Amino acid sequence: MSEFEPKIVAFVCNWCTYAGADLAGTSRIKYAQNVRIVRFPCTGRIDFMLLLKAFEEGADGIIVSGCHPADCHYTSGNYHARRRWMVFKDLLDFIGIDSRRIVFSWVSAAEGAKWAHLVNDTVSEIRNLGPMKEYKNLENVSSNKIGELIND
Amino acid sequence: MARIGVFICHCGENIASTVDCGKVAEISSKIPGVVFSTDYKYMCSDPGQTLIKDAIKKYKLTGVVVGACSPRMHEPTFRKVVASEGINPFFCEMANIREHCSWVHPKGEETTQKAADTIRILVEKVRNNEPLYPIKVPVTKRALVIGGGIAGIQASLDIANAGNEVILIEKEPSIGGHMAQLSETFPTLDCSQCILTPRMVEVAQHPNITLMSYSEVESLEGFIGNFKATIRKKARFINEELCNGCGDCTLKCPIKKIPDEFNAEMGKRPAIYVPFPQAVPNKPVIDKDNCTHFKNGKCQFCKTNCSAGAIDFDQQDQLITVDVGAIVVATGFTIKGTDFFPEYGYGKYKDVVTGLQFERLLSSSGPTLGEVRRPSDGKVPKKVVFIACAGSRDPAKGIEYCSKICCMYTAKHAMLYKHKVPDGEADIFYMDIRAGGKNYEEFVRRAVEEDDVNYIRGRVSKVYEKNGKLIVRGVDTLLNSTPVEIEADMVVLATASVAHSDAESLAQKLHISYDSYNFFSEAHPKLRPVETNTAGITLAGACQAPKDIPESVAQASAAASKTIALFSQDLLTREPIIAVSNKSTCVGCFLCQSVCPYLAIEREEIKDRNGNIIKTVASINSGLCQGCGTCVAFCRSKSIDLQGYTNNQVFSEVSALFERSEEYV
Amino acid sequence: MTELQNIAKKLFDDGSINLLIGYSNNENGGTSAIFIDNSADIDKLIYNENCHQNLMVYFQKPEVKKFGKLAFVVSLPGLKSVLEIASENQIKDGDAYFIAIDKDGNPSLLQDFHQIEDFITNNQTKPPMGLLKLMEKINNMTREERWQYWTDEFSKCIKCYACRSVCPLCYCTQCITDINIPQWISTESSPIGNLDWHIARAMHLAGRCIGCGECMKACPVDIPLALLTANLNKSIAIHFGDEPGMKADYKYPLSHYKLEDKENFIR
Amino acid sequence: MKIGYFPGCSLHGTAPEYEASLKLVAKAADIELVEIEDWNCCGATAAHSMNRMLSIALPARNLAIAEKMGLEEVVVPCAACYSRLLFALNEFKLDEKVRMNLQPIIETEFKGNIKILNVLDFLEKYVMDALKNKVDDKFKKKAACYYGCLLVRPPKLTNSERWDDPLRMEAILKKIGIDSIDWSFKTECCGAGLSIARTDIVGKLSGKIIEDAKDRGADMIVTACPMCQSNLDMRRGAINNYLKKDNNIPAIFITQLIGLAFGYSEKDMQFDKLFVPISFSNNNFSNNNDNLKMQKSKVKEVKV
Amino acid sequence: MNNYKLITKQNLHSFFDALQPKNTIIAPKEINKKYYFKPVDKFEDIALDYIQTVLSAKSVLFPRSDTLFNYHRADGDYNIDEPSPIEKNTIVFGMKPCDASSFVYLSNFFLKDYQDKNIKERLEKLYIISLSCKEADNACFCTSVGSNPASTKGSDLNLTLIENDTYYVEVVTEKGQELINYSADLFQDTKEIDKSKYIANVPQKFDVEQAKQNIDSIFESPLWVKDSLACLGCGICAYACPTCTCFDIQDIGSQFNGSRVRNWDSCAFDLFTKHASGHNPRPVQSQRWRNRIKHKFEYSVENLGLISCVGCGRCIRSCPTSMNIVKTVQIFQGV
Repeated sequence: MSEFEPKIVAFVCNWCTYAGADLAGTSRIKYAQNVRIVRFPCTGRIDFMLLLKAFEEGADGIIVSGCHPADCHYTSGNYHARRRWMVFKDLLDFIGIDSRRIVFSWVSAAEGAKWAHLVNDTVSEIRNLGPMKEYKNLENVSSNKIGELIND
Repeated sequence: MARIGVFICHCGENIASTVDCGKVAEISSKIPGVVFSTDYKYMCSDPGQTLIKDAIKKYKLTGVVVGACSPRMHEPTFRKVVASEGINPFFCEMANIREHCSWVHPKGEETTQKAADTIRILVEKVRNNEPLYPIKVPVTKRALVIGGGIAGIQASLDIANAGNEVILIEKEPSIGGHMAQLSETFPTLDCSQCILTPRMVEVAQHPNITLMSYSEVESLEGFIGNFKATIRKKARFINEELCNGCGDCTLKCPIKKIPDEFNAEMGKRPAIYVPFPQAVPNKPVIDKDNCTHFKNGKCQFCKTNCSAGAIDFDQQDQLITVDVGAIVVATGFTIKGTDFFPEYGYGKYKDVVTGLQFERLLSSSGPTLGEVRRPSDGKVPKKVVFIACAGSRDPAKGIEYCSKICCMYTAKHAMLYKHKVPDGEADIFYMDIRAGGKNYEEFVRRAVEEDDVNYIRGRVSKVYEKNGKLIVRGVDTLLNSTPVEIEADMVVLATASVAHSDAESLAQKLHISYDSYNFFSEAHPKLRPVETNTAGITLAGACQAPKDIPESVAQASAAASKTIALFSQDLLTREPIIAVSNKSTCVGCFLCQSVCPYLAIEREEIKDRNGNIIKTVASINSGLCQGCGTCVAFCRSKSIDLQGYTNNQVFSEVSALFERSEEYV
Repeated sequence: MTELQNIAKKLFDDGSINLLIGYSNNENGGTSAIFIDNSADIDKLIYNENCHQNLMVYFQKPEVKKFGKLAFVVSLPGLKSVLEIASENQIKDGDAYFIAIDKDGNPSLLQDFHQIEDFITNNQTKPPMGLLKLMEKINNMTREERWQYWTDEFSKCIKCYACRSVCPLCYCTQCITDINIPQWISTESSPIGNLDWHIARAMHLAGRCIGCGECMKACPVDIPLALLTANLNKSIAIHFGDEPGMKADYKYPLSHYKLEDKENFIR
Repeated sequence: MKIGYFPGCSLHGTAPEYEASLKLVAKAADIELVEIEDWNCCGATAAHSMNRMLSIALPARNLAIAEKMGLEEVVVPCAACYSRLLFALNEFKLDEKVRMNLQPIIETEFKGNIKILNVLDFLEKYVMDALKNKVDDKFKKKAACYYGCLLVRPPKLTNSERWDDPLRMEAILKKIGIDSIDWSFKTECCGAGLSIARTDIVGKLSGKIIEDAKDRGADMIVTACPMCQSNLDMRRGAINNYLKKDNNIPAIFITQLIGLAFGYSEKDMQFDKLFVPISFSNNNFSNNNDNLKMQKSKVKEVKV
Repeated sequence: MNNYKLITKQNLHSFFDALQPKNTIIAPKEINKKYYFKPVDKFEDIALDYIQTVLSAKSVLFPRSDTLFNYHRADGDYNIDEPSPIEKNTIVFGMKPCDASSFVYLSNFFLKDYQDKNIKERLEKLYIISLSCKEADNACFCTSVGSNPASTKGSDLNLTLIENDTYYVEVVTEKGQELINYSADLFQDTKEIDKSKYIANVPQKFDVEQAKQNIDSIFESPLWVKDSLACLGCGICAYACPTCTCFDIQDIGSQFNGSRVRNWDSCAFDLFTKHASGHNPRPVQSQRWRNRIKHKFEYSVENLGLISCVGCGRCIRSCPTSMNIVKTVQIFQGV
């Protein structure tokens, strides 16, 4: 199998980063194909449980990006998101999930090039980190083999 | 079970050149719930739209996913198509396989697979979408126009003439903006005051327009149709009702020496002043910082001289809150001062002036009553050098754009100077002459041929003062780049037009976006030049980008037409993307209320039959909620959900992210 | 009659309460909650250092509320949880009386949040050293070791939700675990399901948990749950300087922001 | 306090008085100037007009040696050398390829975290606070501060704010009681390297500078660059025959004045080395006698 | 075939080694001063001197999360894949007699009418070696519910420690004999011994028959409320209890692949009886506690003729709010 191709999901806000990605498109800036984008009205809307679900579904890296501080279309969505991610990152570090796999950034509607760089940098960083083995080893289906009956 | 139709657009070659649309349609047809999947060259075209309509009828579709361009572009188009067939428009979603896929990735299997994945993600979303109906919101049929320049005046008149109330606020003591400071205007050289003053008077006398000069926006809340603006009416220390504008007070003020803003610091004004003779409102204002009364509390000259008793030293700033339905931002521009230019002496030389200052010298209401006299010694300059593109088109100075109007007003300045000083010599150092407007080029030719203005194509490297003369060292690139040194009596810099210093803070107060030069950003450069990304707020004039008077007036009327269109319906239909709370599971911790930027969440008491309170829960005011969803992500018991982006919808999108297609091949 | 019983008796006698929730010895040698609705059983009321259960959890229970005016015997953690749920509009001033037991064991009657705040500030207890040492040990582990440690711990979880039921801050009638559209947290006791549950619980308690440690004591399989919230509260104190359970008008750190919040981890 | 010192060819060659005054000033402010061992030529204009890598390697080697000697800062009195070293350090920091193939060329490890000071930085940072007394008032002279080009440009590298009308020297001289005139040729070109090949051009360019300083009543021109000083001073002949009259306004180094302020004698400051002499006895200052009054000359277009 | 044997502790070790290779052996293991049933492969790991484990061994038969089947979507349709059959037999080595008797209830409950495939297969491959109780604590009340510390009900083999290192073995069923045959020589025959003096003394706490009369009859009563005020509705008592058999079946996964899983459930949970409409027939905790008691002492007797409580005392020991089933029954006995 050729080199490991990381699967990256990008949770982006509609007003800034999604429009920035559109601009990268209109300016035909080429970047890596590993990213699947999910659109939200605001970074404030991105629930931390969705990041866990993304890892469970096989994501190796996650990009969370929205408007720069003071640019939020809803004035404070990104401020709240910023605090939430600070705490969530500490929790993941403590539990041992590699928080380098989650890339937080601000990309405005005018920063098409920054979006392309962000994607390319994330893909290469995650490629160095390798697949997200933490989740892949946790087999999802419950074990009903007698041997491990009491969740050893 | 959902019956979903998938429609893949080729967008001519834009998508088909790198994405195998046929294969994507084929892969998508295998997704459970997809009963029809096809691809077509132009989905947004009429035949494309009819293709969707027929498919809806034939396959009795309940949901549609269109794989094409960005939803920010054609989502309304396809939602209208779906609605026309009786399906709730929110059962139609767009998958962005152009800007986010075909345009940014090379042709190949991986790109096609990414397109298929993007479609599948949106199919999962549509499967869980719910029908939503537009929210009807009352519209306050009153407009707020910020900025009383020609753009603000024009917008106010248009909106008011359409029968709507307008509140026009202006930061300076009088409306008129920069146009009032001009002597004559290109290309017709008709006197600026003569064409502007009637409009200013019309504004002042218009029954529908409330003029609030010397006032600024303090804060803005609410949303389209229901803005609540708080305006700070700065204290003028003049009671406007009593004052009859006789101006006696300005004559008696002992302070005479304050450089006045209207004349771009060329002239002097007293501490209590009327900016210019034709000021509207023609009421003076006391400059608090320079007035000795506010320093030592004793001087009362103006008060004693006021026959109408209109002077009131303890007047305070007033904060007035008004309900408005739409806002036109027409705050205009300013220009760079001579101190911005190291090579021209950092503003050290008095006879190096800006275009606006020279305009004031030319103006009959100017400090020199129209005679062109040098600021240093008052002599009539025999040799004037004009330097175009001072600061503009200069990346090293951080201003890359062309300020658009300087070529024309520099030609005008030279022409007017020659009219006033026939034996004078006017040289203009220029890079290119940009005279693209109607009769503009002819105007410049007239300057060259009739008034023999000497155009030298080249940049000026340095201006320095020597024995009372200004030595201008430049180059003439049309005479094989020989260096040129002119001993000039006066140098006029056509300095760059830039945004006001407080433009950024105003943008943040109004939640509208602005570019890196602090000019306000239009929603779309080509198709929506006067609207902003914030619904209900439009732009007019130079606050959006440097432009001349004709364009500002045109934009003002355009912004007015947008506002009038908004006011034409009593009820404004709003996107139903708002939050909804589940009152049975909410435990009233009100974490949501503390994060809502629009204060859209209220406390509702649930009472039992005999009136005692069982619990207080969160309830969403559908008028105020803008649908940002921050509360939804914060609610621990998931008792609030955002219509259009419900927890289940985004969760199903994430679940479908990486399901490989071979699952169901 | 101990000092505690005197106070209780006075409350009953002047009719200001209908139910007193305190501690008493139980049949198998430990101490547990006792619900006294008349002054007869006051003699069963006791307090010693192994009365650790956080009785404030009963404030939300419908059948306890039905009794009307309540009084609680509370230790310091209990008092802190009063202020925390007060800051979340679950309890108002005067909803209940609190007989607070200070460091050296003597009770005092507190009636409003102001008194509680003062009581807490001058009765600061030293942090649980055992917990902090274990947290230190874990923080010094490498990331892989931490992951291994926590997956082993979480794999023991049988999702009996005792940690949720003994916590006074888990008062939601519908918990995120009860939602199946969408199924945020899988219902089975699988490595993934357990991980989601414990991350969600920690995040929901971040900046709120006052560290009474009841969750850890209630867990039948001894998962060190209090570690998660203690570590989060430590980093929140560092980032934003807030500490829960000190003030009734406490501003939940995650729902307020400052413009100059640190963001060096954002690109 | 040890500071690295890179003399460059001028300070050991045509401008010994600049080095002497600098060293004495440093000693007075108890700063030890540690000359970089086995320093090599900075490449000046020759290198960067021939080969980019060479123009970076030459100065980089000096910096690498300075770094190895444990020096954190190095003062470079000559403006040309200052510009070359600054340029090399900047290229080193920005350009990946330079960092890679510099190593084999200079054969010494270079990390690039050394700071480069020009003489004004050095005076402002280390000398001016140590200097309390003023030049005695019998030395009532007006200075024309001449910066030349490389001391202030390119602004991005030298990060000087008022790079077209700098005021740093004026401020320094003010501290030692010397007033400066406001003139417009502070950063005009003196003709630099053309001094040898095309002395006539130097005559014209430096002539304009001398003329403007004289017209505005300056008694002396103060410089901080050996090349400018040599053109303004040594080429006075060419200047005078360009201006068609004798101008004997002297051109001296700023460090010489600072030396006087520290109390060193004129001999220590080697004022005797000047082509156009300067004298300090109070009023028989040679260049203000009347017979040489300048007529008002009209600056006409000069055809080359 | 003599059903009474003796075996020295040493031989018991080699008997274990004989059993171990071909069977999965589950036994009580000590983890920081608490005992849990865990798979063991070394005799030393087994803790033989324990009073009771935290969680019961019912998960040998009825695991916390039991995958009934997996499904995945292929060529346009859904495919069901049954869980893989169990190869090895399972031996629970060192279970207490009360737990052993709970398996009688479990087999009766699960195989009453519908034959649950997973459980049936596990039951056939299950061998129970019980160990009579040397000591008990005041949470034990097996004697009050018709059992005793040396009961052989439900066991295949019953060991009782008589002298300090010999065990008196009773072969109760053929399965027991099968186990013996692994290495019969390790055992010496003996005649029946009266075990009563080697076992713990568990005083009887209540007369279950008399208590039942009140439990069966009293439904609406403040007694239930007063007694259950401390209960917070967690799931420990049901999950730890060897005879609590309620479960909830869920489909876990996406429309592409996943599995149908049977999870433990507890009547103490609010969600246990909540209707889709939101209505809950048992909205408050006292009704749920009442249901727990009545199920064990009234409803299961009506349905299966067996009291579904074996007196192991786990619910008493692990309840975070010290609810006590014995106290409740005593209250209703005394009413």
